[in-house]
Amino acid sequence: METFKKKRIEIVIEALVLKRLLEVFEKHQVGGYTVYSAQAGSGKSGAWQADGVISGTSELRVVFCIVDASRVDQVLEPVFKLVSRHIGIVTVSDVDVIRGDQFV
Amino acid sequence: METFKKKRIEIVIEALVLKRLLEVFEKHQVGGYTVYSAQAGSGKSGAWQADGVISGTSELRVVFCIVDASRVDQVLEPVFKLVSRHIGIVTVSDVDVIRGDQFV
Amino acid sequence: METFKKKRIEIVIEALVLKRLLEVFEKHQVGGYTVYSAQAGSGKSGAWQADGVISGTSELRVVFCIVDASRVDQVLEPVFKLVSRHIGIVTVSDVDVIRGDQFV
Amino acid sequence: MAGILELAAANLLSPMVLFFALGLAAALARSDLSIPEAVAKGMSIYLMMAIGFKGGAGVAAHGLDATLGLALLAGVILSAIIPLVAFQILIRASDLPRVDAAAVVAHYGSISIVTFLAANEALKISGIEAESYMVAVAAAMETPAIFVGLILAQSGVASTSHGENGKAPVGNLDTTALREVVLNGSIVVLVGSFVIGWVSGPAGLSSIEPFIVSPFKGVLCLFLLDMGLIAGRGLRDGSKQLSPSVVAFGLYMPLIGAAFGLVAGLLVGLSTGGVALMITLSASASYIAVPAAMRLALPEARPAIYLPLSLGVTFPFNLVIGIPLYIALAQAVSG
Amino acid sequence: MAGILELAAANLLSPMVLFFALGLAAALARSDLSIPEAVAKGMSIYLMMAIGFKGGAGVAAHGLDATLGLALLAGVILSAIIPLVAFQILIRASDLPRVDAAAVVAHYGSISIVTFLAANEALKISGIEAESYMVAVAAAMETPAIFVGLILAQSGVASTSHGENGKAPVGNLDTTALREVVLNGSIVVLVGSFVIGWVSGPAGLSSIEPFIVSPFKGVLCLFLLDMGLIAGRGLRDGSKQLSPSVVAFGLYMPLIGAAFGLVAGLLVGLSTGGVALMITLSASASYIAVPAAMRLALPEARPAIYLPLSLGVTFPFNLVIGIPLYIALAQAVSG
Amino acid sequence: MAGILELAAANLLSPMVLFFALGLAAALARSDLSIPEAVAKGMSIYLMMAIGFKGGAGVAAHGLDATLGLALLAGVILSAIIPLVAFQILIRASDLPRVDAAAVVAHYGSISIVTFLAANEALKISGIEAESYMVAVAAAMETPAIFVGLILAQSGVASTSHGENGKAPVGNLDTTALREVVLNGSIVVLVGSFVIGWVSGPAGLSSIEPFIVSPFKGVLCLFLLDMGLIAGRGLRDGSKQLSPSVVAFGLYMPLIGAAFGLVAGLLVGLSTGGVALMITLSASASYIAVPAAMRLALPEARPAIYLPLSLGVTFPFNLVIGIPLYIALAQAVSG
Ligand SMILES: Nc1ncnc2c1ncn2[C@@H]1O[C@H](COP(=O)(O)O)[C@@H](O)[C@H]1O
Ligand SMILES: Nc1ncnc2c1ncn2[C@@H]1O[C@H](COP(=O)(O)O)[C@@H](O)[C@H]1O
Ligand SMILES: Nc1ncnc2c1ncn2[C@@H]1O[C@H](COP(=O)(O)O)[C@@H](O)[C@H]1O
Ligand code: NA
Ligand code: NA
Ligand code: NA
Repeated sequence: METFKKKRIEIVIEALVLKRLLEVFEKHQVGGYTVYSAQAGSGKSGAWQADGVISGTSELRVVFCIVDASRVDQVLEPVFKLVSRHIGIVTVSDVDVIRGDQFV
Repeated sequence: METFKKKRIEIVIEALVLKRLLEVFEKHQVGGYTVYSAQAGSGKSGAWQADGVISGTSELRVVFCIVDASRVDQVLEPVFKLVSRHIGIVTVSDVDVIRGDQFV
Repeated sequence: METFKKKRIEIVIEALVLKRLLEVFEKHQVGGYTVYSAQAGSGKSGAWQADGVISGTSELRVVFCIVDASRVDQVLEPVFKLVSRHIGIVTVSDVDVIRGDQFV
Repeated sequence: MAGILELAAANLLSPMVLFFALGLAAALARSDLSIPEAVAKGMSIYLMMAIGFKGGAGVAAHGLDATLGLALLAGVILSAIIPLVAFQILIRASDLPRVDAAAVVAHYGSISIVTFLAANEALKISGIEAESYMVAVAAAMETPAIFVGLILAQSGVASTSHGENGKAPVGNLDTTALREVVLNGSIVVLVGSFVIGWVSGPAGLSSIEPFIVSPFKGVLCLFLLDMGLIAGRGLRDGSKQLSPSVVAFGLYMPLIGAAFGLVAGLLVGLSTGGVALMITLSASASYIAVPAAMRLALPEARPAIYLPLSLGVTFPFNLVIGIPLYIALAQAVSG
Repeated sequence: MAGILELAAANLLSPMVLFFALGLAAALARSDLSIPEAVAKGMSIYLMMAIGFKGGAGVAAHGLDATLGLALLAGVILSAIIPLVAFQILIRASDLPRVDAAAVVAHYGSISIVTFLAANEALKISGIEAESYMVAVAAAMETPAIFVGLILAQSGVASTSHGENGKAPVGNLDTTALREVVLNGSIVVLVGSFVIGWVSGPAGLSSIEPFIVSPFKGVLCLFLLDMGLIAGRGLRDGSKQLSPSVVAFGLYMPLIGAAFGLVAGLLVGLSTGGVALMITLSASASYIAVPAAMRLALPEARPAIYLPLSLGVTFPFNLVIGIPLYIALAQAVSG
Repeated sequence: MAGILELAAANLLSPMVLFFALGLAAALARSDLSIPEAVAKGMSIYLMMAIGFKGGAGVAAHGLDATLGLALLAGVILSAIIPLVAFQILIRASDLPRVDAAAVVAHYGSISIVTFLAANEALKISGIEAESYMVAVAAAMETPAIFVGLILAQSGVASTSHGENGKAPVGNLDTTALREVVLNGSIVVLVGSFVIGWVSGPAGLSSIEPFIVSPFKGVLCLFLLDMGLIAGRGLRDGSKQLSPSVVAFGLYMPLIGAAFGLVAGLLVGLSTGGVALMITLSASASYIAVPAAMRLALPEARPAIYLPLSLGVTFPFNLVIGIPLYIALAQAVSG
């Protein structure tokens, strides 16, 4: 099948800040995204684990969005600005999609 | 370590349709797959969120399977046919694995 | 934005063995990782599903860590040794990150 | 008349309605309050198990009423006829495509179990008894509407814009999907618990009463908090897609359904409480079994129409205004 | 004899057994019914907490029986001996590799807490009292079998095809794994709650009775629904891997274990109820602590053998047929 | 004096404290015991709902005390003043950066609802009544401290090393964050349930009593098990980051807060029970609303400092030693 090259931006971010990240997406007209829950992790800020926690403080979410390569920088900049103030990381990778017009 | 090049097909699909997707996998003898739950998302069909929902209607799942490049098209076609009737997306990317014979 | 090339190691492993995997990470000074729960899957060892299960025996976790390409082999070897004794798989792929010094 | 208003006022200030309102308000104010999915599903299973078991144990205790068969039959017929009527109305009153209209009306033929539970509680407060097998009637009404909805969609597919470009035929309900619809988890728990309650009888009931009877209403309140949250979220995000004519349908259709239920309840010869429940079932709209079936068998229909309509418009209408009205109606007519 | 049949019939129609059957049927019919993992785990913790606390409070209330120490010792010995006997049988009766056989028999030396709970409820219905410290005996029997199983696997490793190609030695139970086995969450809650119940006594019990006593049986029913679902799924997917001889083992081994438990219970001098529970513990097979330990320390053994065997064959056998039989046996012998 | 010791001993051996200790011990021993996140959140919502509803129903039953307004006002003032005092102490006593110190003291101005619940239970055991609106005072004390903490952080930003390299200004509480802080899910449930309890009154309460009253204490025990696990994990991982001077602050600060609460309670003219609760609220430190607000508005402050301090040091101190002390204090002074 014919495929089109796109970029996948993946962000790990603390759950409490997710709302703001999604607002950034909306502002920059990201066409779609998917969020899932991380269950544990470790990084500069130490290790954490979601089980049993009630404050939401130490929960993290993973968000990925598929965008066109031409728009990566435009999205990446405000996302990175947000994430770098908080707990989290950002990565970018290559993916192929089937309908190119769906991911802009 | 020596590694082998394979393809990773990742599918976001509404939870109710997961069973059918796995039937497609079985029919096309996909050797393995992993499913996890998305917690929220947004796309052409609007935004959704799993928390508190009781009907299962607005839940989505993410499924990935590692297959040999030679089999991508064969799997992709029926998968894409299914997904395009429902809510969801399909992406393909490159991965390296250690035991090549494990992912056919 | 300027980005740096790194490697993403992703491991699917049975939940009970997660602790040992993280000990391997610690021993090899992996700078960070993220864990999430898989909900269902299938592989050489058959199909499984987490719903309703109480023993933890048939739960799987997905762990990914972003490391520098120079360290992939060093991490991969003990990880693969652990995983190959248990239920699970290992894949490696390319990602770009913004702050290169963060992922060593 | 004073009776209705009093009942309505009492209903409005009941913890059930107030917790629903709290959830609605929290969602509209964009609070981050949310009930974990697992807890919501757990409560849903609990409610099905409890109501089914109590119904079955009731049948075991009071014996089988001669009207049970008739009531079940009436339920199946109502579930099939209401969508047909609703479709004729909706297709004229709104500009929804046929596929969306067919999906919507399937919800109105089927039932909302939480509305049924709330009506049960309201009856209890008013000291009115009802036939315990009415929960079996509720179960019988769950699915027929789905098939009617799918047939309506099928018959109209050529005339819609969705089916044109060579896609698979809509309303394609193969045997796999059929089994999935009929063996929907919540229906299995409801019917299974009814049978278990019947078999194990009052002795069985009393052994698990502190779990399924005593805390029941409290759990229902917490569940209604969750439903308020979901309804509020649905209204917040979905309000753009719901035209005024569709919203209006969500408000008057329950009354039309209620009229059918009233007639059926009287014909079958139910008690006052039974009539009130039959009206409530007919007036209520599904938000579990039918949406799931529509996603499987009619993916072309937009959930952003039918979900907020059922959960955000008709459900609160029934909860707040409908239930006291239906009880008053049943009392007036069958008293 | 009429007594056994009556007890068996009553047991068969109890809500507990019927909910298990509902789950089993739903899974075999491929219904999408499922209990969320978090809810299942929450119920599991609740059951451990409740049974542990009640046992401890019972000991505080009735004082320490002189036989407690003996009963604990008997439990540890049974847990260690039963796997040895079972191994000799299984290795002859089936063609399972040694590693799989060793893993299987470890399950039969250990215990199933839900079987124990169901036996407790059946005793209550029959009006038979039992020593409250039997829950401590249950806890004591959880782990010894694990070590015996690992030793059996170790001794046989050279002769299996799994250990050949230079892999790490099987049954490699280092101190980390040892701690994980002993500090398994469910054992910690069970033992911890027993101690807390003991320390806080009847006053403590009465303060949380509406949480851990009254709704207990209802929660157990819901939990059994879940176990039915899992057992059904296991049988559906795993039935190809279970040979008839292995399935047969899952049916006669509980009876052999029961015989050991009977002798031990009589030697220790337990009451009729206590003997019935000792038999039940010996006859039951683990599906929480042992599978987890096997995955950690004996990953070569196939869970597709031992899980469906314990959960899908032996557990239902004990629930439906075993428990009334064991109670009748205890009554006949120690009455 | 004998009274205090007796109360302290009874408290120490209460199921609540023992379950907390079990969780703590399990975490420190690295057991894999954990309460699923969804269950923990569900229990948290349940506790808020129950305590709010009971408080509201109590106000409906006993009428509005003239002191309610005063008590609310006192609560707001305490919540604002305690952080100011605490900040002066902490900045001198430790070498924490201003931003971290500001975040820490915000926790001590705000309150811990579980500490409040435990104090309520201890009062009940001692047979001491308290004003039912104290839960409203608890709600009123949740947030003012947050704003004071942010102002303290702001005023000190130039002098910290964290704010130097051109980052966004700290303590940047825009209207979105403001709403998020005020509409925090747990506060919404607490206040909403209070209002619902008030509106639906004793009749409403009795209809859901078997859910929100009877099992309450048992759920609290299970919740404390979870809090023990989290506290233990926090101490295990975070102990390196907590200097002795900061740990000491976590132990003496509750006593300073208690003194403020005592004075305020007496000035307002509360009953003995009310004074004890006012002391407890002032002495307790938040671990839900404040940490969440700090992550949003003051991400520079390290959660690895304030979370284990509040949950692992001050919470157990209050639970084990503080509560009996505060009750004895209230009795001595206002008796
Ligand atoms: N561009 C995207 N990036 C990541 N996930 C997406 C994207 N588009 C859609 N999705 C996911 O796929 C689901 C269905 O998409 P759609 O069918 O476009 O509504 C969404 O709810 C998201 O979870
Ligand atoms: N080809 C694959 N693609 C994606 N996930 C896989 C694949 N093979 C195995 N897995 C995952 O890894 C788990 C263990 O695999 P296995 O050890 O092969 O049974 C499976 O249950 C899946 O969750
Ligand atoms: N190298 C890494 N690989 C994968 N996930 C990471 C990595 N570093 C950080 N993370 C994730 O991002 C979270 C926050 O990272 P940090 O801000 O570095 O503490 C961690 O808790 C992990 O879940
Ligand atoms: Na209806
Ligand atoms: Na046994
Ligand atoms: Na305070």
